[in-house]
Amino acid sequence: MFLKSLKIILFFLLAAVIYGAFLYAPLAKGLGEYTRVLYFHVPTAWITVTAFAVGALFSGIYLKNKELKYDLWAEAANQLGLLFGVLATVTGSIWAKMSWGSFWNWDPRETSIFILLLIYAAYFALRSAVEQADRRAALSAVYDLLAFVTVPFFVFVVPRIYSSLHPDPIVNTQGKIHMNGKMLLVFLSSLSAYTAVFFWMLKQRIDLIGIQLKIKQLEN
Amino acid sequence: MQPIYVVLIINIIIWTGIFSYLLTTDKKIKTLKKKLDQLSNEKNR
Amino acid sequence: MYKAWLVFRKDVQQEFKTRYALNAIFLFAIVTLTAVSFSIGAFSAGPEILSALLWIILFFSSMSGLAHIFVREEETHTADTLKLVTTSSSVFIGKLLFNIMLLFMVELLVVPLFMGVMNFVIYDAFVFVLSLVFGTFGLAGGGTIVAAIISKSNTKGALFTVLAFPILLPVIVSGISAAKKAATNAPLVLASSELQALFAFAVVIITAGILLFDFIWNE
Amino acid sequence: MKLTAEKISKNFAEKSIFKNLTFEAESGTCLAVLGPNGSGKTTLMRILSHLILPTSGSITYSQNGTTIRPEHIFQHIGFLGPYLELYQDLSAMENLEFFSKIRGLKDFAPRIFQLMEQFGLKGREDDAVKTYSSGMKQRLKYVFALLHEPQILFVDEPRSNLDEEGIRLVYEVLQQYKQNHLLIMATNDSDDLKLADVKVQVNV
Repeated sequence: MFLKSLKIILFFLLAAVIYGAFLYAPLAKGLGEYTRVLYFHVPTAWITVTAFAVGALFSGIYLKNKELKYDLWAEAANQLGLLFGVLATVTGSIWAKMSWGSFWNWDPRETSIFILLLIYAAYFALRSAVEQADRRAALSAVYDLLAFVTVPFFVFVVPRIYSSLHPDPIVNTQGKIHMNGKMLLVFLSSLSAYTAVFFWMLKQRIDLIGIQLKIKQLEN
Repeated sequence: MQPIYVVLIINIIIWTGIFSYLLTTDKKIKTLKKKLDQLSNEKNR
Repeated sequence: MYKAWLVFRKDVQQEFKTRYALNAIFLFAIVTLTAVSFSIGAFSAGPEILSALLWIILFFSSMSGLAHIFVREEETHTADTLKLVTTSSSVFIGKLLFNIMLLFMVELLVVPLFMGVMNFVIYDAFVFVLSLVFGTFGLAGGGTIVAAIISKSNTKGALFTVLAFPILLPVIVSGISAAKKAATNAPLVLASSELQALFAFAVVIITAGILLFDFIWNE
Repeated sequence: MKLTAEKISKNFAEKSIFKNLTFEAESGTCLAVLGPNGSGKTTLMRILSHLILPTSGSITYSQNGTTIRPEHIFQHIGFLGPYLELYQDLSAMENLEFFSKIRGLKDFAPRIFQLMEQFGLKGREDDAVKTYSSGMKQRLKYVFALLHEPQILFVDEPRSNLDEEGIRLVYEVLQQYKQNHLLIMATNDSDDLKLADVKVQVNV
C-alpha cells in the first residue's frame, strides 16, 4: 500500500517535471530552447554516477561478508549505471550536435562519462570471463572498488588539462548555481524524480535476484 | 530542425530506455514467480 | 618487508633464467617505437603529439609484460605453494617491486631512444624525470593489482589491457600533459598539478592494491 | 595438535561438493580422506589446510587447549600434492633456500642437506627442478613439505610417480612422522590406508 502510493506520487512528480520543463521554467541565456534538455539530460548523467557509487557500496559489502546476494546487487546497480550512462551519452551527443556542431569532441565531461562507460564495460567483460560464482564475485568486487577509487582523479585531472565547452560554466559558475528560482525548482524536482525512478528500478532488480536465488535453492 | 523537437526526441529516448528496461525486468519477475510457485508446490507435495 | 624482498628476489632469479617478461616488454617497446618512427619520421611532430606517443608506447609495452608475474604463478601451480609460505601483502609488494623494476628498465631503454629517434627535446629534465618516476609507480601499482585479478580469470590475455586501461587513464593523461610542459619549457609551477596528480594516484592505487589484494589471493 | 572440523560444506558455482562433514583428529594419528576420483578429496584437503575457505562450517586447530589463529596456521603446516609445484626454473637449492628464508627458519642449510640425503637426492641440489624426473620431483616435494618440521602434514596422493624404493622410503618417513604429529592423507590406495587411523569419506 505504502509503495503503491509512493509510485502514484512519483508518477505525478514526473508529469509535473515534464510540464515544468516544457512550459513553466524560463530559458537560460545562450542556450535557447535547449535549456529544456538540461532537465532530462543532467539527471541521467547524475544517475550514472550514483549507480556507480551504489554498485561500489554493494561490492564493498560483498567483500565484507561474502554473501553472493550483494554481488548480484552490485551487478544490478552497475547494469543500471550502464543503461543510464548510454542514455546520457546519446542524449548529450545529440545536444552537442545541435549546439556545438559535432556529436563528439572530447569535452571533459564527455571524456569522464566515456571513461565511466569503459569501466562498466570492463567490469562486465571481467564477469563474463569467470565461471565460478564466488570467484567471479570477489574479482569483480575488487575491480569495482579499484575503479571507484580512481574515478575522483578524472574529476580533478581531466578538467584541468582540457578546457570545457559544457554549458555549466554559463548556468553554473564557480560551483554556484546561477539558475533562477523557477529553473532551480524544476531542475531539483527532476533530479529527485529521476533518482526515485532509479531506486525503483534497482529495487525491482533486487526482487528479481531474490526470486532467482530462491529458485536455485529449491532446485538443489 | 526546430530545437523544441530535439528536446522532445531526447526526452523520448530517455523514456524508451527506462521503460523497456522496466518492462523486461517485470516480465522476467513474472515468469520466475510462476516457476517459484511451481517449484514450491512440488516440494510441498 | 623482508619477506616482500625475498619474493622480489625470487622473481628476479626466475626472470633472469627465462627472460620471458623482459623479452616481451622490450620487444614490444622496440616494435612500437619503430612503427611510430617509420610512420611519422623525425622533425615533423610537435611536442604535443610526441609526448602522447611516448606515453602510448610506454603504456602498451607495460601492458604486454606486467601481467606475467601473477599469471606465471597460476600457470605453473606455484600460487598455492607461495600462499602456504607467506602473507598476501608480502606477495603483493614483492610483485609490485618487480613490476616497478621492469618498467624502469624499459624506460631506461625507450625514453633515450625515443628522444633520439623522434627528436624529442626536453627543456625541463627535472619535471620530465619526476613525472616518469611517479607515473611508473602508478602504472606498476595498477598493473600489478589488475594482473592479480586476471590471473584468477579464465581468459587472461586480452582482458588485461581492457581492465587496466580505464583505471590507468589518469596516469596517461597527466603523464602526457607533464611531458608536454617539460618539452615546451614551461616553469615548474605550471606542471605541479600534473605531478601532484601522478603522485597522489600512485599512493592511492598502491594502497588500494595492498588492501584489496588479500580478497583475491585468499579466496 | 588437534584438528576439529565442524559441519563443513563446500559449493562450487552452486553445485554442492560435500555437505556437513564433522570430524576430529589428534597428533599421533593419521587421518585419511577417501573418495572416488573427482569427489572433492583435493578440495577438502585445501579447505582443511586453510588454502581455500569452506562455504560454511569451521576448521580449528588447537594445541594444549589453545586455538591457533588462522593467520599463524601456515607455520605449522606442511603440504604436498600434485597441484603444489615448486619453481621449475630454479634449482632445488634455490627453491629450498627461498622457502626456508621466507618461512623465517634459522640455520636451515644442514636440515636441507640432511633431507636431500634422506630422500636420495644428494648431488642434485644445484640442478634446475625441471631437469628432475617426475619421481625425483615427488621426493623433492617431500623435502619441501618437511623442511620446517611442521606439526601437521598434508599429503595428497603420497606415492604418485614414485618407484618401489621411493614408496618404501615414504612409508617409513610417514610412519615415523605420525608417531607424534598429525598426518592427513588423501588417497584411494589400500596400501596407503594401512597407515590410517581415522577415515573420512567424501561424497557417499
